[in-house]
Amino acid sequence: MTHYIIRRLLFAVPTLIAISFILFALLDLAPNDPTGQLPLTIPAEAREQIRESLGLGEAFHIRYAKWMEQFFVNEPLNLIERAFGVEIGASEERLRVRSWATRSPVVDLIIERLPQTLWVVGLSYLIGILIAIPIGIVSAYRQYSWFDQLGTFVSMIGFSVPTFFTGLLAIIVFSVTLQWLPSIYDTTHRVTDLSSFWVQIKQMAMPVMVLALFNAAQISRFMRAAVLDNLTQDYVRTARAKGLRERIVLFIHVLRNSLIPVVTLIALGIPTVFGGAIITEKIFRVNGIGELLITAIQGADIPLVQTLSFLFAVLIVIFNLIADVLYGILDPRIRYG
Amino acid sequence: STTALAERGRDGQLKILYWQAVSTVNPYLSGGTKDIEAASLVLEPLARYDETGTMTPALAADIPTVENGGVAADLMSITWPLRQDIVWSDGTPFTAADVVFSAEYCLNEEMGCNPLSSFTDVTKVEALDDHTVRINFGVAKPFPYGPFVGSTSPILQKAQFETCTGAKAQTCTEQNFRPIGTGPFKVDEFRANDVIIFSANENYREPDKPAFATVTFKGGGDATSAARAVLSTGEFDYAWNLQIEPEVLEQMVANGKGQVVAGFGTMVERLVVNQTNNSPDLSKDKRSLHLDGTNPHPFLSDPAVSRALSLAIDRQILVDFGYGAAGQATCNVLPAPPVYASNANDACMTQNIEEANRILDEAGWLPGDDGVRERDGVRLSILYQTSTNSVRQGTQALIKQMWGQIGVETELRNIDAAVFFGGDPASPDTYMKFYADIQMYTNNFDGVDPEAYMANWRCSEIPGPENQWLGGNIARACNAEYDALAAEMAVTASLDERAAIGKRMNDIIVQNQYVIPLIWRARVSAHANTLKGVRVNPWDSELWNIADWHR
Amino acid sequence: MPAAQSSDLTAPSRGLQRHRSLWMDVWLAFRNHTGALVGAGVFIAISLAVALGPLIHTVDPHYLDILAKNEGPSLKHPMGTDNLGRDTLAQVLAGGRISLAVGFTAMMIALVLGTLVGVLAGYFRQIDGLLMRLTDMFLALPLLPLLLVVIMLFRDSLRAAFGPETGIFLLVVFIIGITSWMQTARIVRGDVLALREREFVTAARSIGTRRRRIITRHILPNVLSPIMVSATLGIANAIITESALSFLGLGFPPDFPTWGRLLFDGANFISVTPERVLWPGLAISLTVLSVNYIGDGLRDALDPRLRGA
Amino acid sequence: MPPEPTPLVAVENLTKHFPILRGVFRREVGSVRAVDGLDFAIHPRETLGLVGESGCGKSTVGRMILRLYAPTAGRVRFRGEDITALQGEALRQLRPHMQMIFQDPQDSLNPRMTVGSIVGEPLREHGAAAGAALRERVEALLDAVGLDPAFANRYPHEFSGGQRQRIGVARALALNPEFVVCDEPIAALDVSIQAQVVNLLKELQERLGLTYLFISHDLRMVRHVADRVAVMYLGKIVELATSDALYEEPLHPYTRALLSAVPTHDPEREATRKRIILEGDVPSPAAPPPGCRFSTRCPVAVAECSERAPEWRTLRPGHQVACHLAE
Amino acid sequence: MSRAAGRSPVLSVRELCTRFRIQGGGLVHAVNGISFDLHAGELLGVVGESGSGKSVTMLSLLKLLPMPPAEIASGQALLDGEDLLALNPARLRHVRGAKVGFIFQDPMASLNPVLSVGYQLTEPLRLHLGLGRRAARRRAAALLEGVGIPAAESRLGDFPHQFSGGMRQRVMIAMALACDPKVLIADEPTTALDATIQAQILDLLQRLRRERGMAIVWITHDLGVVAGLADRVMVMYGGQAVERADVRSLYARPQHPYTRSLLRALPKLEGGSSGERLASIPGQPPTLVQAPDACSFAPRCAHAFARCRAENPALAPVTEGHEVACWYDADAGVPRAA
Ligand SMILES: Nc1ncnc2c1ncn2[C@@H]1O[C@H](COP(=O)(O)OP(=O)(O)OP(=O)(O)O)[C@@H](O)[C@H]1O
Ligand SMILES: Nc1ncnc2c1ncn2[C@@H]1O[C@H](COP(=O)(O)OP(=O)(O)OP(=O)(O)O)[C@@H](O)[C@H]1O
Ligand SMILES: [Mg+2]
Ligand SMILES: [Mg+2]
Repeated sequence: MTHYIIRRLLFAVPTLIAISFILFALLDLAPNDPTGQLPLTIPAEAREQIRESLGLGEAFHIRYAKWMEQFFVNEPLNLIERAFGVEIGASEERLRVRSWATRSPVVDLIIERLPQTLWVVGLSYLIGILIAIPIGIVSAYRQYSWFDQLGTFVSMIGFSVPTFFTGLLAIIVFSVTLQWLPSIYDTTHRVTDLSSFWVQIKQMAMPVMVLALFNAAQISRFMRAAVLDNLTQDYVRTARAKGLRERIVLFIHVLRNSLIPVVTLIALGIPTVFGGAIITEKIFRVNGIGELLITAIQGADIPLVQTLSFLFAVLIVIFNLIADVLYGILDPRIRYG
Repeated sequence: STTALAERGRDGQLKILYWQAVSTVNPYLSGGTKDIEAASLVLEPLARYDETGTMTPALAADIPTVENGGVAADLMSITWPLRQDIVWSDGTPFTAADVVFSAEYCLNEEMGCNPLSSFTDVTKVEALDDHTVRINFGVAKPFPYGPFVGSTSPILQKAQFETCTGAKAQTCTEQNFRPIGTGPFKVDEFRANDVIIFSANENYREPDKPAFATVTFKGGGDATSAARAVLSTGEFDYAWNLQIEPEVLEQMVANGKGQVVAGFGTMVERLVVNQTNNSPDLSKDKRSLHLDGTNPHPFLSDPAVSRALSLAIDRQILVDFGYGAAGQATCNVLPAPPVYASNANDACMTQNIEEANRILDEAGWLPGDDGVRERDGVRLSILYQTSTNSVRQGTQALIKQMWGQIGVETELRNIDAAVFFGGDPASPDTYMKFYADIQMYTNNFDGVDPEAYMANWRCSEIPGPENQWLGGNIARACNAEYDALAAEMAVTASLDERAAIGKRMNDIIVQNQYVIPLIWRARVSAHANTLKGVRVNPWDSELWNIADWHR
Repeated sequence: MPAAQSSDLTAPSRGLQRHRSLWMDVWLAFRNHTGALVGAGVFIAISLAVALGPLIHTVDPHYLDILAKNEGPSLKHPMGTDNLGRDTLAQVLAGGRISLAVGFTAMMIALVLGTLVGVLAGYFRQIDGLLMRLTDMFLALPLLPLLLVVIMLFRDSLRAAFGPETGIFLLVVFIIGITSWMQTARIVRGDVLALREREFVTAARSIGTRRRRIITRHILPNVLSPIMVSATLGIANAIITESALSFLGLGFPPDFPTWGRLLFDGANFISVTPERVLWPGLAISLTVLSVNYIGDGLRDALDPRLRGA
Repeated sequence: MPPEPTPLVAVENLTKHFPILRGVFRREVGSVRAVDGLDFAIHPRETLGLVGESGCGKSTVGRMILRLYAPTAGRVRFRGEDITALQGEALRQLRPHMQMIFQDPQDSLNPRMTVGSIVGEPLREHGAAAGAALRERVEALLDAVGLDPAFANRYPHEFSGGQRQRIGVARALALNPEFVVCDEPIAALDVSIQAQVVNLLKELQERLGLTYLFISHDLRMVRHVADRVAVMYLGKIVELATSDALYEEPLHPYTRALLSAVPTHDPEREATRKRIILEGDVPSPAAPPPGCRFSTRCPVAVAECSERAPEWRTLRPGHQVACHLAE
Repeated sequence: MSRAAGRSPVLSVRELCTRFRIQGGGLVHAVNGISFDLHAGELLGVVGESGSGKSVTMLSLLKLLPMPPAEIASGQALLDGEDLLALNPARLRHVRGAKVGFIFQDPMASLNPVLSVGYQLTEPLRLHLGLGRRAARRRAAALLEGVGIPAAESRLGDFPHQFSGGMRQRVMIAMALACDPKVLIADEPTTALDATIQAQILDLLQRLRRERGMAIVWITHDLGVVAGLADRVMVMYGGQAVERADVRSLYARPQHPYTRSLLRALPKLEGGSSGERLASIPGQPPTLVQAPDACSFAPRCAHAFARCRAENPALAPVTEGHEVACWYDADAGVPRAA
């Protein structure tokens, strides 16, 4: 197992390097320029200087190397400094990846966006899981019952209707008509007491539910399939032959086995939490990381796009690994294999 | 609330929604209206325009004129007297040094100053004393109110920005995100492209203002949902730039939570008619290039064609479809201020298909087999481009159909706004490159004086590789009479004479169909019924009088 | 070889059982799956409507009848009109053609790529590692930024080569296809790995069957079931992705109706003319739903375990 | 006992080690010694039985002879010709002469091909027949194995286990092979159907003069079909003799244990019969015990057994054994 | 039968019928009126070819079949006078594992791969015997020791895949024996195992039976296996018992043509390969889609005559303790008198 993890880690490195290169190169090809937004009156030499101050104007490979250094050395150092309040080396001198649109360090922008992303997207993922797993279990256990049929239908609806539509519908119903919930998320809201907590709940309600519906739809399908698979296994019959209660058969014998693929699937989905849910964030103005990415794309803020994309790639690779490790932890056949 | 209870911050929180989120609070670094207007809560210029277009002093004690001696008789300098009672929000006094610094800040070439055009011909800015500043020009400036008038070029605090000049300006995140100002509010929290929290500036010069203790300035989303948040759900007090189909807006207003306000400035949605040949078969060094008139457009250089195109358009339909009360049909590129508005071209206000057809018939453009007019093998087939925006695409579709009625074939193309208006010299899709026959966009000018704006149509302003495509004469029209008028305007001081010249210039552009004006557009915003004191201002920041807003 | 009938080997008598083909069996099993049958019915109805509808409802979807804007349902405009006076029904029909074409073509691309990579990786051990790392890499590549660049880079050349509509169509289809083959590849590889250890593959090798034929004759038909399921999921996925692209302004040009685009454009008018979102929304959901049910049915029908020996 | 003509198949020092890859760099840390240095010969028209417990390497032997696995060491001769190193087309040309019948009749038939195309596949692959001739030949083959030729259009899942195994036999016979490896062809079948298949195999052998390597763990059935029997334990042959000799006088303790474990269907005899119950499990072929591989479970083992590997001795004419203690 | 005479059976099954509802509305009549008695300390062998309903019969007793599609149409299964088929689920659970133990064919699939062997072993102990965690573990270790797994204590934490096939089957046996059940049902427990391991397991079960006096039902399709093991044998065909007899009597004088064919199909260990053919049973087993209204073996029977195709014979005694369901008198070579 340990060997396996190490091996996977070793493979992850070239994969990430390849991805970083592809991302950097592709985005570098994009016909955009930080000086594109500058007024036309600025002379060409000044433009050139500005480009250089933003780290452009050098050969491709040097820029790539610098970017990698910024990503893997400078920014982590900055984060450590920020977290522990220490100063390591000449922190002022360190070159940072800067957004072209705001001229501020990309990492700061990302950190600013994390709380609402985690609150809304993370919570919706969690709620989605919490809804999906029981539904999946019951659907499988009572296969072809009305509950199963309904669950199948609802989850397919949840999967097939675009979130921009469900989101808008929710706003029209809950914000415009009923006036119960705010349609715009306040990212600066702080929870200090019960009433502000209530406000937070209210403002999260719609985006979280819209997303949770979508997530739950997928996970419950998987859960159902996994439980169905295991219910027909011989060991279930053995467990019953021992005189165990159905509850125990289901929750100890079947669930353990069924959760193995589902847990890894859930782990694989976690990067999407960090990636945000672009459309939902945009509709409810949650302004999380997904929104940051789409603004960056639309504004052709290449450094921000590069960094965010690569960050997602890193997360995906890491969580792929975590999913594998989880698989091993949950499944003794692999743990001791 | 009543004015009797005149106490700062008495009305609590004000919530403003700009669907384009603010990316910086330093207007010198951004040309984006959203950024400039957000900054106008904090940073103030010497003078600004009110909603009628009249210049009013802000940080200046008075508006300098030739009459009061503030503007030199030779028009080579302007001397601004500054108010003595102003302090920055950090409590330090505002002095002439700050003004001088702000000018140097922008004039530093390495810095990439956005409102650089306001500083054209400025040679030197000097502090005559602590509260007097003189701006010297290299040429005679009949209209010397470029620098520090209006919210595009406000005054920065020297103490804060001193270390942030030149190339470093770009990376001074703290300063750019939280500038210290003299305005009614100060920045408490800035989240790029998301939200800004302002709070009332305790050191603001009027003790009873602003009425709001805090301002939440939220960004993101789209115009429709922004309007919904003000008009339908009442979550926000003010929403900006609502270019939305009128029927949708009407529905929202019917909810009774707020109202829509519009202010007509100089914005004109227009078709720019390419005077040069832009055929994709041409090589890069010929395509859409003026080449001293040797590269004319195969059919748009024929005035008959472009006149017919203009006549075939029913502008009122376009207004009804996409603008409603926020637009008026127009036949001028210079519709305002009123003194400049010409009425020589009003014939185009009504659609006249027969007349258009007659003109084309007469000019020898006859319908071919497929109904498309042609002459000598040249077909009237137009590539018509604009930026991506649902109202613009609707307009495109409508115009395409109208032109179809006079036997003109149209291919539509829309380009992402960031690319279309972006300045990348390498991109073939910018409006400056103009690799199309006709393109549509809106243009206007800051303030009330059209001189710089009208100067755009001079022959020397034709974009091309030699000026990195940076000219303003997008239509690539060259008219000697026009150039002469432009030169005359630059040395004319009298408003009446300037107006006459301006009208004449407008007529030349329109009558030669370099530009086909369509709609005079208003700035449209919405505010809650409870919000009082909003005076929508098309000449300056919409939030120019936010200090007076109250409930 | 002498063909003498041995006496103690009794063969079931001739012609007792009518000959049935594999596909007949699949169809029989499929027919017993109510959900799949309803799904197939709905899907066929939608496809027929989209294919033949414009022949019956002959209104030009691009024609602007500005005087008849924002109309409710009427005989002339059964689904009403939009704010430019375009006929909603005609647009839904035209949009359906594109959405379905996008769904189908993108699915085909993803399928062919996924199957190819999966089969190669599963069958040829030497390139397995390489291909799987490649798959991992594609899985880790973020879709959106990639999209941006690809659109920026290739929009014009494609537009020049194929015209504005076909060009974007190719681009969208290509992008959706190239970013959604990985799951199929993984599933197929897993199945192929298991299949190549099956005895009938060894049997084929012992006969001297060439590798190419082993793959096409023995491996491919047996991974059909997961491929088919991927296919149905792929169609649904592509239709949804296209609509999301429209929402983000990265899809087809605005005057080019697709269901996603119609839904998105209509969304602002939801309280003015609700039909504008109702119909395209319904069309997307019904299609995705029906295709999903078809996939469920196909999976059951193609699985010999479920079909019963 | 058959006379000793030149063997049809002969293996010398036949060895197969499957590498075990471990660690970060997937280095080879050891190997599964599935087959470890076998020598034996199969004569024309005879049936050599190969018995042993699961995992002892029987299938691996069969597959190496057919060159479905490349041997790690040793050589395989077919009709006197060394085929160990044959590759590509040359190997393909050899295929028609040696065929295989598989253990699992369900698994060895492609569920998505008709019986006709399954049986016809070798003919088409080797260009032996096409079109109408092919159809005719397939029908003749089906007929020969006792299946209705009309079944050619059906699919494997429509047949019973015994019928499926006949399809497998028909496929193996399509190219008129001389040598057939039967890899547990009856293990997955019911008792009554086993008889059908075994009868068929015997009949075909007589009629076509086939030579079989009959792999099985069912000693009763091997006794019934095989002329000579080889007993394998953990990758090695421990005893090889004619079946009469082997069953009547087993020399190796393992053979004896195996034979004693075979149930008879006579309750009287069963009641009195003494079974030799071996202790423990078969060791892993990745780490076979030193010396005699059976020493860990052998009821009669002496110290020498776990130190020195017994040599391959011919104790009686045609009866070979690898045991220090065998007399 | 001498040994059981006079004593009342521990398990008495009467006229058990089990059917499966299949897709498309059809029925599979898997078990059609099986009856048998099982006495303490007795080993009953149940023999028949694949699909003859052996497993379904036994699984029906404890309702371990998936229901639906399975349904127990009729019958009784009296365990100590209590009808198992009429028990409510809660009561039934007290019988499962406690009074009746089950060993299944495939030892790998029948153990839960993600739970430790110790856990799976202690489960019935804690449930039925109310043992505490510690006590249950001690007992579990003893059980494993009892089935011949060395160092049992240390292996409790291991997972099934860490055991070899034979050891797994021993774990299964230990689990089935955990609560000292009165009846042990072994469904082909050695079919998946090698000859020498199979011998080990057979030996073990024989010993346990002697020690504990359990009643055992042993399902197999190999007549050879039960010959040395069983006291009595029941031969099944098409969901029915076609012959039931004392083991010696059955092997010495098989009555039913099916039993005879089965015996003849077995090759003999002694005698050698004389080139003679084994007797095989021609034709196919019945499809069971119809309830039997005639002898289900008739289509494959060499002795079948008109009556066989019209009437379904019931089990009838031919000698003391030997019953057969056949219209043909094999000994006499003529049809039985009506
Ligand atoms: N492809 C392979 N890679 C690694 N090890 C293998 C491979 N094939 C077989 N082995 C190992 O080689 C040994 C012998 O396997 P083989 O299949 O020849 O046994 P067998 O005697 O045929 O067993 P069975 O009766 O179960 O078929 C086993 O330990 C098996 O695990
Ligand atoms: N879930 C089911 N659905 C339909 N029919 C079934 C089901 N389970 C078993 N049967 C049928 O019931 C009959 C008896 O099956 P059973 O498993 O008892 O046979 P068996 O004698 O145990 O055979 P084997 O020796 O193969 O285990 C068979 O015809 C089988 O097809
Ligand atoms: Mg084998
Ligand atoms: Mg069974």
